[in-house]
Amino acid sequence: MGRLLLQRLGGLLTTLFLSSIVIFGSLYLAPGSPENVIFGSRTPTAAARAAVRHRLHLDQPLPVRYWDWLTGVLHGDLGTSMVTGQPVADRVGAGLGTTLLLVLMSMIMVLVFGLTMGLLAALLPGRVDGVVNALTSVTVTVPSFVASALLISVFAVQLGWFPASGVGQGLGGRIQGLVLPAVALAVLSCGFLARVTRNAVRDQLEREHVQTALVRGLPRRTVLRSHVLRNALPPIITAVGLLTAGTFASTLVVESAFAVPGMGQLTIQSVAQKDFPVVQAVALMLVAAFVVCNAASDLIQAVVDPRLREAGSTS
Amino acid sequence: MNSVKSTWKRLNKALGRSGMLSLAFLVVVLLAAVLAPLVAPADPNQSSLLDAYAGPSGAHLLGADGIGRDLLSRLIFGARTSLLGPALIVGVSLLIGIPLALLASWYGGWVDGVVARVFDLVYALPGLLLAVLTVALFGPGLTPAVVALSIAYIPFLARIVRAAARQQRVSPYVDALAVQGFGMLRITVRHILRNIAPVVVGQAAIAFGYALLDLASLSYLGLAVQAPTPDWGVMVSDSDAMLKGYWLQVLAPGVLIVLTVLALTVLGARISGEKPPGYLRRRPAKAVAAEKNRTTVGAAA
Amino acid sequence: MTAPLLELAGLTVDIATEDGGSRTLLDGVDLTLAPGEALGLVGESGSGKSMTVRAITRLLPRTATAAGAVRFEGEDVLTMGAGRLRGYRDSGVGLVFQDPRAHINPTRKIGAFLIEALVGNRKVPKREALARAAKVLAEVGIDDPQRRLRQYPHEVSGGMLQRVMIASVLLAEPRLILADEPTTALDVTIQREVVGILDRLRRERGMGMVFITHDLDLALAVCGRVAVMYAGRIVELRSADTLHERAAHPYTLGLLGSRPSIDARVERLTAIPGRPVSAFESGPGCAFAPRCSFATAACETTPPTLTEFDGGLVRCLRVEEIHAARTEVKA
Amino acid sequence: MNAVDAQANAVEVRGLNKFFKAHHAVVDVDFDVPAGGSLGIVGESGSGKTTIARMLVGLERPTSGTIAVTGRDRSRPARGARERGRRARELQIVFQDPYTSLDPSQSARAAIEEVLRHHGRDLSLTQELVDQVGLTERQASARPRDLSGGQRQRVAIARALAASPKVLVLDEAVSALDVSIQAQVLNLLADIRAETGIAYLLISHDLAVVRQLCDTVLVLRRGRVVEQGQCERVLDAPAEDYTRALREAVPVPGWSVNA
Amino acid sequence: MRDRLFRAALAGTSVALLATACSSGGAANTPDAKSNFSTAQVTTAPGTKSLTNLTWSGDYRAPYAEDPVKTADYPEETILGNVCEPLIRVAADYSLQPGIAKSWKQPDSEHVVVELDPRATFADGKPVTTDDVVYSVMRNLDPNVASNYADSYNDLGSVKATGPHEVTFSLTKPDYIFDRQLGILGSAIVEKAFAVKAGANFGNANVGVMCTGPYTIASFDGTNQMVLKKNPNYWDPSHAGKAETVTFKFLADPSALANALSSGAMQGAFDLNSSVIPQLGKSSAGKLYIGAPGSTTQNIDLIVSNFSGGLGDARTRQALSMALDRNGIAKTIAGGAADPLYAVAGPGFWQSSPAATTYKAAYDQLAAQGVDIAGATKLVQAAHATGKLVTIGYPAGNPQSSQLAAVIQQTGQQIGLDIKIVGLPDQQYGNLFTDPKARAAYDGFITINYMEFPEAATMYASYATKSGVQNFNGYDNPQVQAALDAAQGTDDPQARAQDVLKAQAILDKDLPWIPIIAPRALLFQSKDVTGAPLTFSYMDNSWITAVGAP
Repeated sequence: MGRLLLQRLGGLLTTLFLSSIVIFGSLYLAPGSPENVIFGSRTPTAAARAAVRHRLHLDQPLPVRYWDWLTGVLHGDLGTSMVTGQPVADRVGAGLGTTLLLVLMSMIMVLVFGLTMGLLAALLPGRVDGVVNALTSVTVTVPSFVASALLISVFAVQLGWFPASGVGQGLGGRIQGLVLPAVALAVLSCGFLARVTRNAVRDQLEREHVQTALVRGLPRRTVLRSHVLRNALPPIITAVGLLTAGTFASTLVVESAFAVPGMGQLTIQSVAQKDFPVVQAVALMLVAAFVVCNAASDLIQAVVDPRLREAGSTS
Repeated sequence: MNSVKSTWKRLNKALGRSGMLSLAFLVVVLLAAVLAPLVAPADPNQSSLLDAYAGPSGAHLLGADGIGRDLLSRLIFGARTSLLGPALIVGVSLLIGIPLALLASWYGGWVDGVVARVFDLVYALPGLLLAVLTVALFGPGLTPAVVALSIAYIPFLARIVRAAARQQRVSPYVDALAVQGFGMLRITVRHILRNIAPVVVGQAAIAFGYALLDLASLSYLGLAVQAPTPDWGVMVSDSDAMLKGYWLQVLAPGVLIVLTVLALTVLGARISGEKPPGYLRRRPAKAVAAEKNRTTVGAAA
Repeated sequence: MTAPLLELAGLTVDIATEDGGSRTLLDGVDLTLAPGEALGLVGESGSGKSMTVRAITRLLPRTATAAGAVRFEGEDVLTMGAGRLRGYRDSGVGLVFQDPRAHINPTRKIGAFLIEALVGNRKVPKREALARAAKVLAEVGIDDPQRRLRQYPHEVSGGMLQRVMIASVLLAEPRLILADEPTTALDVTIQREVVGILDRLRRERGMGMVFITHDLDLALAVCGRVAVMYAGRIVELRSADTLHERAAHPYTLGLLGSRPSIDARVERLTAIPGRPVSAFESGPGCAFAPRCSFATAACETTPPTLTEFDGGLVRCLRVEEIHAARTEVKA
Repeated sequence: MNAVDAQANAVEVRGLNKFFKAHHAVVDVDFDVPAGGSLGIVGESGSGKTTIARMLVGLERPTSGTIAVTGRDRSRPARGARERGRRARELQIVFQDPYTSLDPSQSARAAIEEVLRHHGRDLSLTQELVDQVGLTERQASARPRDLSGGQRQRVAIARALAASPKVLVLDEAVSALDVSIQAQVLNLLADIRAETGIAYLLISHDLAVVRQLCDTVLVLRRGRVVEQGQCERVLDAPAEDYTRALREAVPVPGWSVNA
Repeated sequence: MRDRLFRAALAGTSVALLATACSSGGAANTPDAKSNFSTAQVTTAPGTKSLTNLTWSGDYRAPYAEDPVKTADYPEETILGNVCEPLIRVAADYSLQPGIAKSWKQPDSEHVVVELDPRATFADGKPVTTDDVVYSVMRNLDPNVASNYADSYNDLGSVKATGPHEVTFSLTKPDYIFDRQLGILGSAIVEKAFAVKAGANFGNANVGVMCTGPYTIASFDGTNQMVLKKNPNYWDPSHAGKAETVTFKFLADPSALANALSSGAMQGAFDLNSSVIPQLGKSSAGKLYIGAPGSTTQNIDLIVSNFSGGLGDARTRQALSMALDRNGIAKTIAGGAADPLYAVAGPGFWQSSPAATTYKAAYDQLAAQGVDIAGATKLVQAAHATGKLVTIGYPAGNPQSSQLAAVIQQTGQQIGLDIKIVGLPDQQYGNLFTDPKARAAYDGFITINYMEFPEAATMYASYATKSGVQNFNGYDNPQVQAALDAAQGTDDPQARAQDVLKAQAILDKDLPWIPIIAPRALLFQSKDVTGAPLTFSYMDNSWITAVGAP
């Protein structure tokens, strides 16, 4: 278990390191220069451009800048926004809470509805299964932006129950503002999780060891709890990990649709502005979220299934 | 005649009712895309300000958009860009992913390790993020988006191909062929690939659906296909129409996206003949598979 | 004669197929088992021997329907209420499967598996249950039972796991053990030990046993009586010590001739042509007729019944003639 | 009978060793299979018998030792298609599991023809092989999923014979079959050997099967040779305790479970 | 549901130009004539009561910096004038009013003398000195600052303190429009000591600025909101703010903004997208104001980027211009919140001028020409341009621009031109304005242009003179050059109008830019606030002081 933990941690850091090189390198090799944003439509004098490039350290060679950035990060300094001159950590920090709250709300919905639907479908074959199956078949194909459009038109514009965009003040206001975006994020994932849950539970129900438990006279409830559900957990956990990670990525779309001031919007904005230190930080945080979600799901699985505890059991 | 009938019967049996419906729908969409200039009632870019937001009528079967372009025609032409992008993405990722996956599964060992590691790394980058970053590099457009998503989809498909090929690879029939002196290339292409073809085709169909979603999301964000090119994702982003209450403008392309992806996933699952959606099988339950004892053949009916 | 522990009367199992039809897997199986008796059930694939075990525990696939009766101590298992069924499964019957690895939850420790039923069904305190489990593990020949209790199934060998499975059945102290090919996946030396333990403990505790195997010689060694099944029916039922000499059904004879002997090489094995079939594949007459060298036209159309012959039960129309012919040849 | 030089050994194995990481799977194994002869390798799981078979056919590489088939060394991996083809024509294998040892998308006929074509043999031999293993026309054209286990194993045998090898390795080739089918296949194998003079190397855990099909036997335990000799001698009068234990564990009439 | 996420940050090109002036001596310290707007047209009812907080739209993105001269776009220009006042104040009707500059005069065409208000102090209480003014102006010419208003001072010879409260600007060319440059953010006065100390970090969100305005920046998170706080010690009590704090929020999405406004989460916004008119028009939370024709200097044009391609022949350009259904475009694409535009410097540039009647007479003639498809087709044929490929770029992120591009394409088809339209992402679109190579691929591109102050001469000079910063196509016509030079050197508005119209007449034939429509000012105010201007004067100005509770 300890070895597995170390191995996953090592993999996480390696992935982050390699990703940072890829992201850093590719951003700065891109055509067009970040200082153009600052000059707007006017053509600056060569002297002014040189001065700005110097101020933004754009006149240094790429490896030097990467090294500076890396040492900065290791000292807890994510750099300075090229556009606003703020510490990147401040800019990222402002949206991070909102995005985390959004992802959390969405995943709670996904867990509640996805698991419930999946369990119902698995345990009640026939009509309930059919209905859930039909429902999830459709929801797994509804992209978050289509869901956003629908939700806004019905719940914000027609019914006026929730704000169509932006979030309010305080935790209450934030939660209220994030309900629709969270639902938009959850639609696809719910169906996804329901299907995975259904199939995982079905798979376990057909397993021989479940027959053993039944044939030993154990109550159905006990068998479900300690054999079927417990053993169905690994694929469900994998799915939750993947979905959480995917939800982070989808915030790019949904935060734009609902004007949620979070990391997703910051990413899109910073990309548009070529505010590279911010893009780099946000992209890496998204990658980290992805990797952490996957690593966490691996570890939780290892807790559930002792066979996965030996390090390197997955490739 | 007879063979047509039997092929039809076999298809029907293999795909089931939902699969056949999906196939029929996809054929219609594909035909519409290919024959767009013939079937579309109007030029999708022909605007007439007089018809702005005209309701459904004889002239415009589904009405017209904000600058009087025929909605139906835009939907039909939109199928072209909406399908072309995902087709390219799936094509490219199969072209690169299949050989890599086959190599990895054939040689195993460190080759497999390196390939799996690279897949993991790419897999760690969310496709959407990769695409957004690529757009930051090259500017918005179908090409950068397709390139980025192709890269993101390589591990998506290659992992499945690798797992399926691995299963074949350890099958004694592959050993038997090797003992017969057949080379790796011939065995992988003529036997392994042929046997995993349903899985590959099915998963490719599912990946096609998800690539369509991702690409539409990017177009919606204004990062892939650009207005005024008719494209379903772009059409959903018509906030103008939404604000003014012309829902059909936004919902029609949205529904088309959903239906197409639905058909693709249903068909894909049917073709690959698997119960849980394959895209979730990030790591096939290896431990479980390995544990499964070799049951004595014919132990029970 | 005491009341039978287990009685199957006309047990028939059909399973619904995807296209809406149904397939017969068991066709009118009659059997009785006295308390403390060991009965062998022998057959090839499709013979229905595993389905018989499942029917006895009412562990049938969801789409299967059972007709006839399975009476345990006089009570019909097929019509028991849920509570009674649980009680029957808890203390009436114990099942040892062929593949312990698949039949023991791989995510829980061996100890948890062993005491689960005791703690869950009989409210035995956990500590006491564990002590009992350790004791039974020792009885089935497992060293250091305390350590084994803390191990996971994947950490022990297949032979060891089969002993754990047997221990789990013994812990429940059932009156009937159903052993479904319990040693098929094991090496012969391990098989011998496991079968030995099973046999010894069964005798000591006076439990009845239905022992299912494809290995006729093994069944004969373990059981008092042996039923040979073919295509969902019992074709011959005979006491173990007389089967080798008195086997009367052509299929039983074929089985005996098919097995190569360890003691001598025969010029040619007397193989049965064709392949074993399932009940639903068989024609209106004798299911074995297509493979039988003695079959006549009548065999193809008239279903034989299980009738008394030479101290056993045989399902063959021509049993008398065949017997006569064989004795002639022998003589 | 066939004109095989009775003096030459079809297979000669000397000092064979195989390590899997720290696990010593095969330890200093020597044996010969005479041309046209039949050797049985017996052992329980983990005895290394299958590893030996895989090294013989080139699916594993020996850690040390030599393997020669019809006098030609094959302890190193084959280089090039020609060498691979030649080795294939020397020695073939039939695997245990009939359900996975055939390409599910290939009919028996197609599988046999593919091999014949590969070795440059006449395609008309297909029918001969189909008849030889006792497959009907319909069975020969069917996909594996429409065949029973025994029929599949016949296909696998035909496919192996299509290369016209001098030696056939039978890796538990009958142990997964129903008793009545096992007898058919054993008879078939005996017939083939009688007709073609091919040498067999039978890997099995089943002493009775070995006795039925083999002239000589080699008992393997944890990678080491325990005992080796004529079948009658080894089985009827084992010199080693392990061999005796193995033999006594087999249920026979009058066998008692509590030894 | 989104659109201006990638709104061309550069679509609105702010232009501030030098002009020459002739020597008609001592100018007034107050605007020489009243505006032609009625009061009702230029502003909403002034707020009377104070507010604790005002939440306003800071436009589509957060400012890039707090430094008033670093970037010039809607967000910066909407907000920063309230913090950093320019020397001269601009009223809602665009008239120049005393501010830090108590008065100013032009003794000759090449000198402007400014008298500072001795009361003026910075937010930290320190008085505004001539030194601060000189420093602030000279910052525009410092490459390290990289001022966006550097062009405004291209022809500044020197700026010197000529008295305790007097600063004299010496120009290298005659210019009577120079005072206008003192009313925009380029001349925002910053405290020298503070700026020098802050160095390159001046204006960064965590360092801030030190200016004289009625508000100071209380907080700015760089992304979502900027909070301004009333300056309690503001030096000019008559111009003090009514709201204690002002929160600017930045919503890229017009519908998001509309929803925020109609739900009361935000109290006001300028620069609304016309797509929200139906929703906000019905809103009960407040009122949507549509400014008068010519209420802004914004103009939407097709810029011809080279004279060698499909639009090379003036007749082709005339034909395209003749065929454009400007009325239809204004009504449909701009939702009625725009007017057809027949000259690039339309009413927005002269409505407030004393010479408005002169300008209008000429403009009405242009307007009267009407749409003439047949005539246009003939012109295209005459130019042998039928079937020629014309490539036009537009900012892809902006739906109105794409719709407009589609209409232009359609119009081209009607008159025999094969127009290809290319939606360009921000960066590429922005490059069109700065990189001649990027422009070379296109025959023209669509722009939404604006100037911070209404002056037709300056607008025309920006694209039709050799040195014009927006002369993207190398247009060079001596007659136009001469007329515009003359206009810039003329103090009398009427005489200047004559010169401008001379140039305009030629430009209407040559059409280096083809005018299309002029958006009007759009303003939404919730019921509980009032006082915001209905003209473009909010740009660069301390407009919040007028906003309060009704």
